[in-house]
Amino acid sequence: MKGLQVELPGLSLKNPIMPASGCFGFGREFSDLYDLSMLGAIMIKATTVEPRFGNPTPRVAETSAGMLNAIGLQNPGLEKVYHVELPWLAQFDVPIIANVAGSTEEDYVQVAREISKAPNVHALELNISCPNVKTGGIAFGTIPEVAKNLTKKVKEVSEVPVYVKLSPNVTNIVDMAKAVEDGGADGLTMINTLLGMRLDLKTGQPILANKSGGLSGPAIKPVAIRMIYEVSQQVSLPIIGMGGVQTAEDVIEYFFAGASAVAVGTANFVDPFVCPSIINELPELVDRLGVDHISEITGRSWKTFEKSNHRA
Amino acid sequence: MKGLQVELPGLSLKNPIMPASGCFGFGREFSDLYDLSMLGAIMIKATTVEPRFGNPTPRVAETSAGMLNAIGLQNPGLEKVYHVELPWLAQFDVPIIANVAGSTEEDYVQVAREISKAPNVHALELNISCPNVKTGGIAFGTIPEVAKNLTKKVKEVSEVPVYVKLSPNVTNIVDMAKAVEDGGADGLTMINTLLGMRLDLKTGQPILANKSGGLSGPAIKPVAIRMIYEVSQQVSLPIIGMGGVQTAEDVIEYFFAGASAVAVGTANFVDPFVCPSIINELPELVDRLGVDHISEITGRSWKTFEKSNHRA
Amino acid sequence: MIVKELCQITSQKEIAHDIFELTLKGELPNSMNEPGQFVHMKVSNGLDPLLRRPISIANIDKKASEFTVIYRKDGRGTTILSEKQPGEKVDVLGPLGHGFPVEEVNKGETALLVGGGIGVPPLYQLSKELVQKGVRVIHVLGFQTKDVVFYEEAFSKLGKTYIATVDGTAGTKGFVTDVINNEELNFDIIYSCGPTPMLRALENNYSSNHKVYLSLEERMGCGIGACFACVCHTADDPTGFSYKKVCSDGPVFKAGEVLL
Amino acid sequence: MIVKELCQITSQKEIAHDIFELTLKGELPNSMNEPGQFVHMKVSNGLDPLLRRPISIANIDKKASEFTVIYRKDGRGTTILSEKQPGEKVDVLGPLGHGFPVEEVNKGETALLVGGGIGVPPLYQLSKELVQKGVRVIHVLGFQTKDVVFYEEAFSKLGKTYIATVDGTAGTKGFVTDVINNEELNFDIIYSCGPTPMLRALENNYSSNHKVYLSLEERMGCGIGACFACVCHTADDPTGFSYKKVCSDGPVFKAGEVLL
Ligand SMILES: Cc1cc2nc3c(=O)[nH]c(=O)nc-3n(C[C@H](O)[C@H](O)[C@H](O)COP(=O)(O)OP(=O)(O)OC[C@H]3O[C@@H](n4cnc5c(N)ncnc54)[C@H](O)[C@@H]3O)c2cc1C
Ligand SMILES: Cc1cc2nc3c(=O)[nH]c(=O)nc-3n(C[C@H](O)[C@H](O)[C@H](O)COP(=O)(O)OP(=O)(O)OC[C@H]3O[C@@H](n4cnc5c(N)ncnc54)[C@H](O)[C@@H]3O)c2cc1C
Ligand SMILES: Cc1cc2nc3c(=O)[nH]c(=O)nc-3n(C[C@H](O)[C@H](O)[C@H](O)COP(=O)(O)O)c2cc1C
Ligand SMILES: Cc1cc2nc3c(=O)[nH]c(=O)nc-3n(C[C@H](O)[C@H](O)[C@H](O)COP(=O)(O)O)c2cc1C
Ligand code: FES
Ligand code: FES
Repeated sequence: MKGLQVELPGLSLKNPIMPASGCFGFGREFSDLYDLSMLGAIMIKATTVEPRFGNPTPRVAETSAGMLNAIGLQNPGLEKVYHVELPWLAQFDVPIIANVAGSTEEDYVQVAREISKAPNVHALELNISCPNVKTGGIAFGTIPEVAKNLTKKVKEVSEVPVYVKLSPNVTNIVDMAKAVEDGGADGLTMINTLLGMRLDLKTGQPILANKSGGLSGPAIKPVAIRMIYEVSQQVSLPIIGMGGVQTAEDVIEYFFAGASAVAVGTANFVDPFVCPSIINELPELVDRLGVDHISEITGRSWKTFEKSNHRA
Repeated sequence: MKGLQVELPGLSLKNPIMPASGCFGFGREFSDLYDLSMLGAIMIKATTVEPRFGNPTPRVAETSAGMLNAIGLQNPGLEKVYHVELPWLAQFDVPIIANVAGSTEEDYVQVAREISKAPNVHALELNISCPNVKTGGIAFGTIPEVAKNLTKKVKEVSEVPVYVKLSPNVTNIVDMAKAVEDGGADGLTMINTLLGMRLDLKTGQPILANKSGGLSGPAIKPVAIRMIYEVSQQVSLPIIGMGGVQTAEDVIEYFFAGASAVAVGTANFVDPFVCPSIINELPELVDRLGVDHISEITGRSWKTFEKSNHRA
Repeated sequence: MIVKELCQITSQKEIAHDIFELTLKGELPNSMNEPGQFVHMKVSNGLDPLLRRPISIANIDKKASEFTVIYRKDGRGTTILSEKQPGEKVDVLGPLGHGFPVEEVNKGETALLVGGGIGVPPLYQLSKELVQKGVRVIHVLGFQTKDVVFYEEAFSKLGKTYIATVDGTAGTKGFVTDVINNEELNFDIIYSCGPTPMLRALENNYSSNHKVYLSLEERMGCGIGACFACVCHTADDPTGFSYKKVCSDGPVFKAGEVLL
Repeated sequence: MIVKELCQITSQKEIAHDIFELTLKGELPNSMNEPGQFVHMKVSNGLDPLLRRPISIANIDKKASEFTVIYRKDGRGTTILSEKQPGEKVDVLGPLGHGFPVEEVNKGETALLVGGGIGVPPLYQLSKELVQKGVRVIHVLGFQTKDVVFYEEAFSKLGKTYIATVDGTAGTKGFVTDVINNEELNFDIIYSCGPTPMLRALENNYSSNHKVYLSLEERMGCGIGACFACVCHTADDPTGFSYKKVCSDGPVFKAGEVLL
C-alpha cells in the first residue's frame, strides 16, 4: 500500500507490520485465516539448537490489560525449523525474521549460522532477553559487555543482518543498545516482556507453573514507548518496536517514539485478524498526519518540527 | 478489626492498609470524606528541604489499566510540613510515615533528622526512587552501594525506623534490597512507579510536559508481585507492598507474595473511598483463608504449606 | 459535601454533532449549590478506562433530583459514555470544585457570559441562576462550526445570545472577542469558560476595568485536590512555589488570580 | 473453518446456582460440525479482561442459526458474561479444536457419557447426535451439590441418566466412577469431559478394554494453536519433546494419547 513500504537492513517490507516472535508460531495456524503474504514480515518462534518442550502448564495467566507467559521457548529445534517450517513458509511472499535463542554463546552462533542460510530468512532477531529460561542466559540481556560480545560472534557467522531484541528488565536500556550497536548489530527490536508474577487467590501459589513469567500486552506499552524514545535518540540503528500494540493508532505512537516498524504480539491472541486490520487502517491514519510516507514520522516525538495546534 | 493488626518496626497498625505517598496529599481532602483514624497508617507526600513547585502541566496521562504521573515532588517544604501539616494530622489516631526526598545526601539527612522528631511520625520512607526529578537522584535508587550509604547516613540521624522505597527500574531488585538492608534499613516499601511515556496522537509529542513519568496502577501489579516475591525470600526486612492495589483480593495477593502491609496509591483517585472499602472487606477474606490473623499468610507463595486442592 | 453515587441515566441525546446531553438522577443534585462546579465520572465498571472524567454541571433540577451534563464525544472515555442508555447507572463523584460567584453581580446589573465549545455547558446553569436573581444576561457563545452549535435556543430564552463560529457557518464568523468588540456590548461582569487562548484574551482586554471570572481546564487525576496533577501558578508569583489547584481551588478563578 | 463473529444473544438464563445457559445467533453454527468443539469468547469490548474465554458448545441449532453454551459464573470474565442481556452482541471465535468422534460407535451399540460439573455441557450435543445415529446412550453426570445440577431432564429425554453429587444432596452420593461401578453399566465406548482426576480414573479403569475419549481443559492464550500455552506431553513420550495442543489437537483425545 502506498506510503507504507519500509526499507530496513535486509528487509524490504510491504508495510511495517509483523507478528512478534512467539505469538504467531510458524504461521501455520494463521495461514488458515488470511493470506500471510499481506504481512510486512513474520518473526517466527524462537529456535534453539535442540528441540525444547518448554515449561510445564499453566503457561499463561491474565493480568490487568496484559498477560504473563512462561512458554519456555518450546520449539522443534533448528533442524526441523530449517527443513520443515521455513520451506513451508517459503510459499508466501513475505520475509522471515528468525528469532534465535540459546543458553550458551555456542548455541546462538550455531543457530544463527545455519538458519541465516535459509533463502527466506532475511534477518535474524537475537533473543537475548527471554525471561522464562532458567540457565545463565539472563546475562546476555542485562550486561552490556556480554551482549556486545554475543552480537559480535553472531555477526561473524550470520549471512543476513542481525537485529538484537532488548530486554526491558534493565536499569539502563540505552547502555544495552549502545553495546549491541558497538557489537555490530544492524538493528534493534524492543521490547521483550517485563518480568512479572500472579498468585492464585485460593492456594497462594503462583498461577504459572514456572512461577514468574513475561508480562506483555497493553499494560507495558508506556514502558516500551519510553525506552524506544530514549534509545532512538542515542543510537543510529533502526528499531522494530513492540509491546501492547493493538491498533493502528498504537503503531503511529511507536513511530512517533522512534520505531521504523512495529511488531504485534499478544493482540494476535485477542483477535487473530489484528495484523490485517491494522494494515488496512494504517494508510488513512498516515494520510491524516499529512505525510506521504509513514517513515517520515519516525521519531517525531523528539525531532523538532512545526507544532500543530490541536486544541478545539 | 480482629485479625488485621500488624506490628512493624515503629508501627503499630490497626490494619495493614495505608494510602501510598503522593496519592493522598497530607490527608486534608480525604478527611472530609471519612475518618482518617480508620487507616492503618498514612504515607504523606514526599517532603524536601525547600518547597518545590514541581513540574509543568500536564502532569498526568492515562494508560491501559494505569496512569503516568510527573508531579515532580511538589510540596511545601520541610518547615511547613513539620509545623503545619503534621500537627494538623495529629488530631487523628493514625501513625504517619513521612516520605523523605531530596537531590543530595545532605537533603535527605536534613529532612530525615527534622521530620523524624515530629511526635506522630512513626517511621520514615526514604524515597530513593522518584523517577520524575531530573537531578543526579537516580543513582540513589539504582546503584546498590549508593543506596546503602544513603540509608546508613539517614539511619544515623533518624529518631524513628527507616523504610527504604525501592525503584522497580533496575536490573536486579534483590541486590538493591540487600544493599539497603546492609545499610541498616528497618523495612522496605516497594514498588515505586515504572518509567513510562505516552505520546499525543495528533502532535506526536509526549503528553506529559515532563515527557516521561511514573507508571502506576493495576498494569504494574504483576511486576510488583514478582519483585516482592523475590526480595522477601532474600532479605529479612518487612515489606510494605504497593502497585495497583484496588481491592481486598489484591491485598491478599501482596501478602501471599511476601508483604506485611499494603499501600494503596492510584486507586484513591479512581475511588476516594477505596481504603475504607478494602479495610471493611478484608476480615471476611482473611476468615475464608482459614487463618486467624492476616500476618499468617505473608509469604505463603514461597513458604511450604499444605496445598489446598481447589479444583471443583 | 462530596458524594460518590451510582446515578441513573434518565436521558441521553445527541444534541449536535458528537455533542451529547446526559441527564442523571440521584441524591447528588441536593449537594449542588454553585453553578460551574463539575462532576468526576467513571464511564465503565472495570479498568478500561481507569480514571474518572471531569465534566461540568450544565443544569441542576433539584425538584426532579436530576442534573444534566453536556459533553463532546472525543476520546475513549466520552465515547463509552455516549453509548450508555437510559436506565443504566454511572458512578459519579461530585459536586467538585468552586463555581462562578453569583453574588458578585447585583440585581439589575448586566453579566456577560462568554463560552467556547465544550466550555459553554456550565454557563447554562449560571445564566438561569443570574436571571432568577434579576441580573440581565448576555451570552456570547463560540463554536468551531454550525454542526456543533448547541443550546442556542435555551440560552436565547434567558437573554440576548450571540453565536460566533470560526468558519462562519453559524452566527458571526470569527471569535467571541470579535463579537464583544463589534457589538459594543456593555456589562458589569464577565463569566467565561472555554479554551485558554479565549480566557487569556478576556483577561487581557477586560480585567482591568471589569470583574472577570474564568473557568479553567486541566488534566486531572483525583479531582479532589489530593494528587497535585492540576496545579497552576498564582499570577503574583509566576515562577515561585505558590499555586492553586484547578480541581479544588477552581475550576473558576477571578481573572488575575492564576497564571493562564 | 474458524470464524470471528459478533453473535447476538437471543437468551441468557441462570439454570442452576451460578450456572448460565447462553444462546447466541449468527453464521457460526454453520461451521460447527463436531460435538465437543469450543468457542473462544471476548466478554467485553475493551481491555478488561484482555483475553478470550474458552467455552464448550453445548447445543447447535443450525436451522435457527443458534448455538448454546452453558457456563459457570466464576471469575471476572464469566461474571461479566453473565450480566449480558438478550440483544447484546458477543465477539465469538470458533468453532475451535476437535470434538468427540461420533463415528467411533455404531448404531445399536451403547455409549457411556460421563460428565463432571462444567464438563457436562458438551456432552449434550454429543448425546443428541449419538441418539440420532441410533446409538443407545447412558449419562452419568457428577456435580458438587444439588444446587448446581443442570440439564438432568434434557439428558433424561435422550437416555438413561444417573446423577451423582459429592455431598449426596441429589442422585447418588459420591463420584461418577462410583455410579458406573455400582450400577454395573455395560457400554461399548466412553466419552467424557470434566475434572482431570475424573478423566484419569476413567482412563485407568476402562481404557484397556474400551474405547475411551476424554475432553481436556487447560489455560489458553490464543485458542488456535499458535501460542503454545496449552500443550501436554504425549503418553508415549512423557518427558520428551513430542506434544499435543489442547486447543487445536484436542480438546478431545483418545485415552492413552496424552499424559493426563
Ligand atoms: C473542570 C473540567 C470540566 C470539564 N467540563 C466539560 C464539559 O462540560 N463537557 C465536555 O465535553 N468536556 C468537559 N471537560 C473536558 C473533558 O474532561 C474531556 O473531554 C474528557 O476528559 C476527555 O475524555 P476522553 O476519555 O474522551 O478522552 P481521552 O483523550 O481518551 O482521555 C485521556 C485522558 O486525558 C484526559 N483529558 C483528555 N482531554 C481532556 C481535557 N480537555 N481536559 C481535561 N482532561 C482531559 C481524560 O480525562 C483522561 O484522563 C472538562 C474538563 C475539566 C477539567
Ligand atoms: C476447552 C475448554 C472448554 C471449556 N468449556 C467450559 C464450559 O463449557 N463451561 C464452563 O463453565 N467452563 C468451561 N471451561 C472453563 C472456562 O474457560 C473457565 O471457567 C473460564 O475461562 C473462567 O474465566 P473467568 O474470567 O470467569 O475466570 P478467571 O479466573 O478470572 O480467569 C482468568 C484467566 O484464567 C483462565 N481460566 C480460569 N479458569 C480456567 C479453566 N478452568 N480452564 C481454562 N482457563 C481458565 C481464563 O480463561 C482467564 O484467562 C472450558 C475451558 C476449556 C479450556
Ligand atoms: C506467548 C508468548 C510467547 C513469546 N515467545 C517469544 C519468543 O519465543 N521469542 C521472543 O523473542 N519473544 C517472545 N515473546 C515476546 C514477544 O515477541 C513480544 O516481545 C512481547 O510479547 C511484547 O509484545 P506484545 O505486548 O505485543 O505481546 C513471546 C510473547 C508471548 C506473549
Ligand atoms: C500522582 C502520584 C504521585 C506520587 N508521588 C509520590 C511521592 O511523592 N513519593 C513516593 O515515594 N511515591 C510517590 N508515588 C508513587 C506511589 O506512592 C506508589 O509507589 C506507586 O504509585 C505505585 O502504587 P499504585 O499503583 O497503587 O499507585 C506517586 C504516585 C502517583 C500516582
Ligand atoms: S486533580 Fe488531583 S489535585 Fe487536582
Ligand atoms: S491456546 Fe494457544 S496454542 Fe493452545
